[in-house]
Amino acid sequence: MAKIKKVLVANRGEIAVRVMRTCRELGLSTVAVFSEADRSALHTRYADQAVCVGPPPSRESYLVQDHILDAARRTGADAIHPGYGFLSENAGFVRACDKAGLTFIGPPASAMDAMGEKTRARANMVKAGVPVVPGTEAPFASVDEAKAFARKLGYPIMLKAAGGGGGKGMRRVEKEGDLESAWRAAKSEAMSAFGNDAVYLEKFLDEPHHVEIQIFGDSHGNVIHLNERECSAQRRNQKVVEETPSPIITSQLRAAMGEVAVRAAKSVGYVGAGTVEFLVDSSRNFYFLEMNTRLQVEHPVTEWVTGIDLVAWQLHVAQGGVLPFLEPISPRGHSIEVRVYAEDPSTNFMPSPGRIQYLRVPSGPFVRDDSGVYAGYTVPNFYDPMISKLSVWAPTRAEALARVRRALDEYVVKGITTNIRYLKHLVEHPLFQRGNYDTGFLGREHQRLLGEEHPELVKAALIAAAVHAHQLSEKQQAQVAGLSAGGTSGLSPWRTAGRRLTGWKRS
Amino acid sequence: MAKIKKVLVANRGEIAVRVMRTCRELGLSTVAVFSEADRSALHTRYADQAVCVGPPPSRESYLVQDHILDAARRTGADAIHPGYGFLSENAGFVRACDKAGLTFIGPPASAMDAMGEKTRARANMVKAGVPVVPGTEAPFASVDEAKAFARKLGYPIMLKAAGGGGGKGMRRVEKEGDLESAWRAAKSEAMSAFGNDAVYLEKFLDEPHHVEIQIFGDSHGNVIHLNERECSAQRRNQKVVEETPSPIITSQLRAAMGEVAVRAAKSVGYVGAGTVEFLVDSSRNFYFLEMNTRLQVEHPVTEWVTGIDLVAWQLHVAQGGVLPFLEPISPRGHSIEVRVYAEDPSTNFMPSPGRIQYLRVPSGPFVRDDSGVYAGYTVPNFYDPMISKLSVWAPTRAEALARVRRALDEYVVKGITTNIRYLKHLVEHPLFQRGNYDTGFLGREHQRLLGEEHPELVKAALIAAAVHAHQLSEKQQAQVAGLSAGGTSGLSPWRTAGRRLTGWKRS
Amino acid sequence: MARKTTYFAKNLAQKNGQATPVEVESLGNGLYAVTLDGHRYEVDSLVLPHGAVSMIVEDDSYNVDFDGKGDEVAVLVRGEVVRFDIADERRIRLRAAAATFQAEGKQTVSAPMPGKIVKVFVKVGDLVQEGQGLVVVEAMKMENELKAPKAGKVTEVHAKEGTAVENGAKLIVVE
Amino acid sequence: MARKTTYFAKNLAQKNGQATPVEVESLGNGLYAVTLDGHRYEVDSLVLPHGAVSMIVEDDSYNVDFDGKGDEVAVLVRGEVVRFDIADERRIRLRAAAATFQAEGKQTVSAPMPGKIVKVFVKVGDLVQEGQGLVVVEAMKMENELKAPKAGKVTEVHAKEGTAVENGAKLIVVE
Repeated sequence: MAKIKKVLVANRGEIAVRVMRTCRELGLSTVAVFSEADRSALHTRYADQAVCVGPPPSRESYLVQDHILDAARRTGADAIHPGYGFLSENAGFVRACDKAGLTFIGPPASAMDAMGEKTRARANMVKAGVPVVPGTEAPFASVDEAKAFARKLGYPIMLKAAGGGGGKGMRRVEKEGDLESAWRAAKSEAMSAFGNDAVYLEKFLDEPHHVEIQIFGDSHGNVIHLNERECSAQRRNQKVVEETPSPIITSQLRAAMGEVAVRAAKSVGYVGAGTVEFLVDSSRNFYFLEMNTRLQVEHPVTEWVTGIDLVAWQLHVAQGGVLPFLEPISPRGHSIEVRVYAEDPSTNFMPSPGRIQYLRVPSGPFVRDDSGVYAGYTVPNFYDPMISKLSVWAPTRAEALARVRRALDEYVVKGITTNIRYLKHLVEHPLFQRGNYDTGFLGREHQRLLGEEHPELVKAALIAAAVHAHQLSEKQQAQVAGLSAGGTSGLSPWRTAGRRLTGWKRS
Repeated sequence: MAKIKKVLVANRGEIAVRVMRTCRELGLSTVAVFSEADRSALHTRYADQAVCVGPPPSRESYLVQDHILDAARRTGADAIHPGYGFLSENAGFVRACDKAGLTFIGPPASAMDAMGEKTRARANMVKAGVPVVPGTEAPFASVDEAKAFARKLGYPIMLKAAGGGGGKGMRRVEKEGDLESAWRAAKSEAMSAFGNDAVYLEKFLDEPHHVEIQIFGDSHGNVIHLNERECSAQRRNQKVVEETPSPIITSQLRAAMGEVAVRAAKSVGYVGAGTVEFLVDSSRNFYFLEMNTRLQVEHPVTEWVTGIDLVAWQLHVAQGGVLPFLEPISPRGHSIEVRVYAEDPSTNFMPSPGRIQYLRVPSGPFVRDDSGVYAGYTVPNFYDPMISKLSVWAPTRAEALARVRRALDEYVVKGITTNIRYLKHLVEHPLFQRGNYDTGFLGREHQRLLGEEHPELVKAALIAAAVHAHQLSEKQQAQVAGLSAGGTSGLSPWRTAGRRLTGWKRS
Repeated sequence: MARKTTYFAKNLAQKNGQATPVEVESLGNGLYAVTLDGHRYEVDSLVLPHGAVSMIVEDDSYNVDFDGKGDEVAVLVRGEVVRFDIADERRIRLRAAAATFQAEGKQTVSAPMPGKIVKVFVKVGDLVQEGQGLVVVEAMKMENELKAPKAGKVTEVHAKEGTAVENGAKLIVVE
Repeated sequence: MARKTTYFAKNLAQKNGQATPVEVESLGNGLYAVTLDGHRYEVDSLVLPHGAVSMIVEDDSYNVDFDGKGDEVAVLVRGEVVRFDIADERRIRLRAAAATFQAEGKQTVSAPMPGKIVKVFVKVGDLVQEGQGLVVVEAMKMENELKAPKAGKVTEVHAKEGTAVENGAKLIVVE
């Protein structure tokens, strides 16, 4: 395979920046593609070159294969990294890249065919002897077919998009009466997210854990696994917090799941980074859920505990390189990631696009921020509202929990509403602290995760609000009187500090 | 020893924030002290409580022991962390803390007595069988005494402050004619930095490496070392870049230096974090230089390769805890730190205080920023101009070098001049890349490190300058004509993108 | 200049809560004396660039951010948000005068953000229950259902399926 | 509005360098045609909040920052700084008219930052060599020696040991 010199990243936001960071470290040139809504986006600014690929809606820009391929041709890129979402799991796009003589950084189209369409993946896994969740063999042509099958399987069931992952196009359905509207919503979301509205269904397992195995294959037939990630903290089937190691996985179970994941990947001739997702029930049986044939949003936690740059490995194997090592490695320490969204948890997680007036991201020991935004940037309302991924590492889970709390305390985003407080309440929740949470956790604890008032902070806020009002009113009066704002120079704080005697102390 | 509940950090800037971060993770309350110039400083804002301790000059605030102790009493702090510099190596302050019933987070006064005054430290090390650089036994009372001794030792010599480290109060003297002015400058700097103007002298070794060993002791007599740090990239005896492992240290030499460092620490009953600095000559002989009896600026690189939070260990042993492990550990991977200063390398590193208009710090995989500033903050002109420490980790030195370059590319500081470009040229320098640099490196390569013009970037800058001038002029004319700035809406960039044909391509 | 003013603040999280009086006196030099529940606090309030405030209350250090317009202000302190309706006596009198007419029973459902109307479930004249879905707006790849704020009758429907709407656009009125 | 203007830019790093003519034409919509050395570049220049500019020149993406006043501008691009003296023809004529009187041989040494004068080495009437130390200013714990910009005679000394000075304060004049 040819040596890569210039990589076009067919994505936007944090993952585009993430991929370009590694390209830059490896001395590779980078090309961004951007929609009209992303002219000022960080990835457009971060790349060496940038090409506009169409109007704001993804269907008219990021999902238009010809526009992406034109941009590659025009800039002389020799490889395409798809990130996650968009065209990352589109086997047709992989074939188009092959035809255009471009290296697609991901698995071969054949592996994607076998795993990308979820119903086909299930059938292939059954053949390879991998346990699967009971469900459909193929997508349904009509809602009536779905209804008939669901009646046989028994409610509750899960409706899922065949064409992609990431919680998009997924709906839990409790009873037949809800199936039709869920069907419509799932199909519409699936179309807008993946350009493919095929939908299938699965038995809904009661409060399972969502645990996934990171695997990596090279073009020489080697496949290894890089341990698991616990992803059960989900709402609307959208992951919110991920960690590794999983608090519920023993080293025996890790080895068993790793072996199955490697077998699954090998059975389809997998090359590159991939993730095999499992549901783990309360008896610690595990079932194949789906395979994500691309880099995962939550890959940083795996990087923390293995020291591996997964994007660097992707580029390495895409150029025909052999995996740097072939034995499974034990996770070192513990890592937690939280996803920061531009959304308001108190209004049913309504997205909150808009201008970021001020931004201060956490840092310090063993804290990583993967952000796709910057101070002054306007978060557009066309794309996923995730603005950043915050991840931490520590020797133990308890220390990692303390660290992620500390880091969340440091996060300042002004101008738009984010879920930062919600995340803080989440990592402070006793069940989460004990590592005892399944996929129903966030739904059950929603009210508690919105948080309660701290009387001490309400008092501080009250004082602040009153002084603020007073300062505004003084300023106005000064302007009216034609005076300068005044009154803030003169006396030295040191000289006045003596006046600060006793008073209100924190308990 | 009593359990610590509230820690007063007797310092400012990045190190105060660094210490408070760990305190917060451990659930300890924090108290900041601040001078009048630091009312808006990040550490003042980061702490749970904050007390003003005097006017801007350190001598009237951060160095006034009574003000610090008053602040601790007033807020009910039970421990004091001194950071580095200021009172961190002042045995008198340790005794004052002991007397006030406050836990001083650092070594006992007796160990500081033995190691803090550098001439005494040398004598103690000779007694313990540790090799030292030839030089004075005691500080000099007068410049004439110094002159006489220097004549005996032979030029060049180093004048050094007995009371502290960090490159302050240090002067290299080439010939007798320069001694008097160097003496005056060293004493004045020493007084302002440490409140102690005692000065001694040492033989100047030709182009040695500066390699230091991190040691850690507990109150049960255990002392271990945590490997070395290479600190030879210095200017004016001020470290600029540090890394671990040192490119010139073999595992045999590491073990030998580690053993000597542990012996040195044990000989003075050392407890807590400390650093034994050595000069290593071209034959790889090593000489004790001094011991820093506190946390070192460059401690993050050790944290990266060991996974240890050194501040957490300091708090642990200060409460009587036993060291978590007692065997030396091998460094894992490689770490590099660069110090970001508010200074202008092209005007002899003139400090450049002022308002930071915009700040964007690097992040992403294995990048850490320890910063003491924020966007909107005005860097005052009273203190050390270091605004941030950027550190990275990678499995190998080559990867760490690529990562630190990438991270430096991402650093944006507007409003003040910084040494970021200089640092970039430094880590890109072929000798640095090969790991072949001694303490004379930065001086010899100064001109090259200032950088040269890239014709391609000059062209881009020229185009940018012209368009910028045009935009300003259009804006002015629009204002004069009473029109809105106009002209930026209407046509869609997508529709106009077709007009971007061939033209100037990057080579 | 009024150096001493009493403000009345109502915590908006507490329904039917009482307004708390807070007296603020400027001491100059960024210092204020604040009297609340009979206690006097000395407050050092430093306004930073970008509008954040560093507030030290008797040694306790708080980073405070404000967001709001008119008399309603959201105060962000140590990661928590508290919303107040706050005004001085003069403002309260003005507000009382302005509040002569208010359509108590009429509730407008507006677009909470720019997006696309994908579904409208009601038409003029429909009777709806509180919490019943009225309209689905798609934005940022998510579908968001807007619900009836009260039980009543739909009197206006401005939302149309397939059309784009701006932030704050009036969609449905329930009376 | 002048939609097409020629600017003359001199790279300040090159002593006695020629001014390069650059023609800029507004195409609307943030697009400009720039002609330089006979080539025409199409430039998409987007001004971001905080004054940074995202510039795309025939697909090449640059983040650009500007710092300067009057006709002198420092351009920061990909971590490198290039300083230009740039003006259009009208400005150049104005400048030529204003430059009738200029004290060629007189050089002022000013405080580069606020600090304290710790040492003054010269007095009025002293003859100095280029590069000779004149004054030591202490700031941020560092001592900085200010040197003579040219050989000549000291004609004014405003620096006084032990006093504080502001940024830009005139300290010494050498003629």
